[in-house]
Amino acid sequence: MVKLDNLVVSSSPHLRSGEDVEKMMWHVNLALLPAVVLSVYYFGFRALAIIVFSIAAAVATEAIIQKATGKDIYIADGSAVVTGLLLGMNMPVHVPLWLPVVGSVFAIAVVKEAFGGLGSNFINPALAARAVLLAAWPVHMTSYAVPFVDGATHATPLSILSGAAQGELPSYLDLFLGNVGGVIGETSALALLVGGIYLLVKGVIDWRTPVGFLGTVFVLSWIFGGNAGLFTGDPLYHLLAGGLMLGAFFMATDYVTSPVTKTGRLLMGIGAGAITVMIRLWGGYPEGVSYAILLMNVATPLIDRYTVPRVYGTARKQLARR
Amino acid sequence: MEYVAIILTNILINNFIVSRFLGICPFLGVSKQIETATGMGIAVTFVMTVASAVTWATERFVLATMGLEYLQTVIFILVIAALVQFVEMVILKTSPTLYQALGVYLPLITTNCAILGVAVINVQEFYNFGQSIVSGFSAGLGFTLAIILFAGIRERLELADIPESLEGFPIALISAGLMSVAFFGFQGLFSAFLS
Amino acid sequence: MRMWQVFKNGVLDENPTFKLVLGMCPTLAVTTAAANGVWMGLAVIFVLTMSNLVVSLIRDFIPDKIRIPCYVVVIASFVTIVDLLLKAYQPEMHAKLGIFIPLIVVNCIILARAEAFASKNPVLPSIVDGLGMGVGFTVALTLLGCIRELLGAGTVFGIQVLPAAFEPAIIMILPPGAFLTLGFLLGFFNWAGKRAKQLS
Amino acid sequence: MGRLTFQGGVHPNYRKEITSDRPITPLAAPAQVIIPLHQNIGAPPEPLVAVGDLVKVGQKIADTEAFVSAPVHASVSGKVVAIENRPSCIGKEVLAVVIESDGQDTPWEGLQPYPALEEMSPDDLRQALREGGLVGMGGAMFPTHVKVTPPEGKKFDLVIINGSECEGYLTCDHRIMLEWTEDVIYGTKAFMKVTGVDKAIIGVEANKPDAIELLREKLAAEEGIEVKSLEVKYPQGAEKQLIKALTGREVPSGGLPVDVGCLVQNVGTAAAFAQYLKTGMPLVERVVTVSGSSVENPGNFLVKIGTPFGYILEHCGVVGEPKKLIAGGPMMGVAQITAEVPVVKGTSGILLFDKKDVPAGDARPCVRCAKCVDVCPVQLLPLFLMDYSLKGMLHRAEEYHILDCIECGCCSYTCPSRRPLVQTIRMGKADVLARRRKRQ
Repeated sequence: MVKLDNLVVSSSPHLRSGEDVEKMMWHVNLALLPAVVLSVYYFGFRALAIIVFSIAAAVATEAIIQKATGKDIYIADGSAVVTGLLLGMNMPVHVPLWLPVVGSVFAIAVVKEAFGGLGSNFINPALAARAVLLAAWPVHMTSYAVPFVDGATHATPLSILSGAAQGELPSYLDLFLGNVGGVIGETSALALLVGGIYLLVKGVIDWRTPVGFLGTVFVLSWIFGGNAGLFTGDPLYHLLAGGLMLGAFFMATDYVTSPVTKTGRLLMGIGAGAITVMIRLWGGYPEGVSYAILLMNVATPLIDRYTVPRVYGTARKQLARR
Repeated sequence: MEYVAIILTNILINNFIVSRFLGICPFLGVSKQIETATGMGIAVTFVMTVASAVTWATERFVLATMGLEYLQTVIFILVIAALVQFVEMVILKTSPTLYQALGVYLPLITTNCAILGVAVINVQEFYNFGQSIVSGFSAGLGFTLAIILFAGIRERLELADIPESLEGFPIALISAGLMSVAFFGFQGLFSAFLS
Repeated sequence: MRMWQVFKNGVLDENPTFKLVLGMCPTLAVTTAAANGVWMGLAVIFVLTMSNLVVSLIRDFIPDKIRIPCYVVVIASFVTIVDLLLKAYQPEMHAKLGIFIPLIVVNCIILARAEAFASKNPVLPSIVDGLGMGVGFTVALTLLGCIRELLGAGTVFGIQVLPAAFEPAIIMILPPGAFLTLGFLLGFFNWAGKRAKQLS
Repeated sequence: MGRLTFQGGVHPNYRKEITSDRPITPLAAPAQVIIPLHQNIGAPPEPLVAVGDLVKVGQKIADTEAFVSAPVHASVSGKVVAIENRPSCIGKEVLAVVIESDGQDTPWEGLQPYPALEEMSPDDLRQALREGGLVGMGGAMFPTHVKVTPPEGKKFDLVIINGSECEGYLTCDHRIMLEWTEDVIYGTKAFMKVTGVDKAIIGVEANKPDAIELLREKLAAEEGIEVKSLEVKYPQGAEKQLIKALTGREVPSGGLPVDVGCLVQNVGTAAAFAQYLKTGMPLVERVVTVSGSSVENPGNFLVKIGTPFGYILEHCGVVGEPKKLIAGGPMMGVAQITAEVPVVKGTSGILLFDKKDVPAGDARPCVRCAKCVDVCPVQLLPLFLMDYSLKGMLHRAEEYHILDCIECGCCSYTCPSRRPLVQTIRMGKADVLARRRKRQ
């Protein structure tokens, strides 16, 4: 008879898939890398400095708060890095260096840790911080730079398109490659698309949100985007310009602040797309991706509540009666 | 077009809750569950619409004709209190089911500053009868939208591990703050058409 | 001695803003500057004290059933007086506080004190209670106004406090600034209260 | 190939190749068998023997009058040395009859083969199922004679024989289909007869093509029995998911397979039924897969009910640093604290894992990645159910259909934050049921 000692007793299942939140977060960071490299190429090392400052501030804030509240320090999970990186990429290159720091502290301390840390925040930290910075220091946050030109500020393609600024519209190719004015990380549709597809292939993000988002923007900007009547818009331009790619692949898909149901994820994309087009065409800002995602974040608990899937063996999509 | 402007302003651009701070007490007090928040929202919308009509008439036919505008505050609050009582009675008589759904919220509504607020705003903006009603109705919808969204967030926060000191009102206020940041997105919406 | 206790209760132990979380609308709306907070507070002190006084005087004469409407009429009358006074002597401030002056009538603190205190107590304590609660409210609004004005404009009561190099965060004087500041202030007082209890 | 399936599910590392080529090998009886009396999901039977009695193989040693229960038979010949509480694989001590084997394996004299199927009525067969002590051998141990008896007003129209074997490591059903093919088919026919149904489907996962081919070959001339290939996905073998995959029907929430006319039986049960009818020898032995990283010579063994795990592991050899012993499969099996526990009728596998293969790491906060939502084969929202269970928000848990959870463990398996989802939901289910009972 074999006698076995020190057996571990735990509840089933006894297998794990080996998937890991940390790995997923680092996949996101990796997927953003092409866009970061391109922005350094276009905007110079100041772009890198802003990203470094904002990541460092985010990670430091997270560590300090976790320490102060007596929690285990988990900065290696990469989530604070993602927040810092996304915030840095959402800034124009000429902002003073204290701005990314203030933004990151706000993102981590107020938006994330005040609600209990990882997984508990209801709104995207990087985007909320960006919106707060935009409201607090609008001049800094809207002075967009032109690639390769030091110190000059320039209108973004979307502000030209909406008539808010003067200038010549850049070509599709420039938009695709990122050779246009804008915040650090949103300029090159190509680099972001590469990263987004990487995340899709790796199974880190679900296709529903980005497809719903991009598809809705495409359709609505085609229908309403033209000056010559319905169906005269330039949907491709709307897809490539502004922060759409960054938002659709990297921010609307943020696990914590987007719906968990499949229908909900699709609705997240469609809703964000619709609000984006609304703000772009008729709103007070040239770009609406950030606010669109923030507003959908606010609606996420409701979406989750009302898109509960039909459970096996139940008649309709409904919650059980008590 | 001005009707559209009133509706958009009250619901999205200058939402009664997140940008005008009217009706904060029920917004914080009755937003722990989506169902109750919805009930409160419907009740408020209903009373706001009716109150807008009644106070408009009171202002126009009583206060203005008699030169008693300075008594506006006193008269309006009495009219609203009476109205809420009356609505409660009518609902109780006509539809017990509706009363069950909305009855509990009605007594709370008298002291909801959004009701008196919308009445006073209607007068200040020189709205006509139709505009007043639309204003009251859309302000109610704005309130309903905000409180339901907020209730969803609070239901979610119930599952979160919030730092002890921030539990309850503090985190509710911080959430409302972040929600109002998101609502910035509607600023200047349709301004080109509406102005 | 007891009077002092009643007064202190309103300012500290049962501070209407920080402890009871009442009267949120004006608290959030008008505190874009410290001076607004003070004036709003003064208006509330006046209405609160006077309505407590009157309610306490008439408490034995009005039937129970219609007491609430009576209180409301009393309060609304004093609100009207404040409204007219401010309009006449502080027109600028009257414009800034705007709709929130007439809305004092639905400020839950006032009706709550009338119902909970003045209707059960003699005149003198009722006055002191109104003063205490009013001062507590004023202190809270002023504090909130100071913080928001300092960060949002770099000034306090209109006087430049922070160095010119400080770039004010405009958001602090916008709606989110109000919610966030009050939220964190409440959280801070919770934390400080717990700390004090632990230490003692 | 293998298109038939259900929504959700996971693809764990199956590791079936370790034992899928190892034929069923009979294992000699140990010196002592420990036979728990309560080997069914219903009422526990009463012992019919006393300490000191001599018993023979197949002799009934415990039974009861209760309908939902099953008798237990001696698996060796020898002397009853104790009737006492012993550790069992469900994690607590249960009443067991301990028999010291005389090494002879003398069959009991009263055993009689049954007549041919055509000569028996459904009632005869139902009686036989009970007498033979047959229970669901996939693990649930539901008394088979009860399962084939439809409740008032309900009727079967289809027999499903479950050969999917979707759990990792386990290959005993695979081997049974390959080596005892005739018995599986005979058992299937017996189940069709007892339910009065003329149609049966044998569902097998596509990763056992040899079994599918063999069954199809043997059934080529037969009418009414179809072999269907199923997509390889866990939990394909869960009753409700299997019915959905094969028929498109959904068992209503809170209902039973009979509500959609289906009787589901494991291939092992079918084979055991056939062998009982043919020989008259009740259920006293079963095939068990022994596998895992700490087992030196893994394989499929025919062992006597009541054989201690330790005896079998001794035979197979133990290597490395064994850290986890599981009765059943890796997804739904029960971890054991001691190797003294005996094999029962529902023991499909004995898995022993090395330290390095025991998942470690603390649970981290939920990030709402929704992987658990995507894999849930019942379309629940496990992340919310876990929170509601933890926070005691039972009305919400009930609203979100916590009682429909089949406890397959896909959610915990897939969770990148290593959260104990199904474990917590299991407790939540118990709390919800307790609250319901209290209310009534």
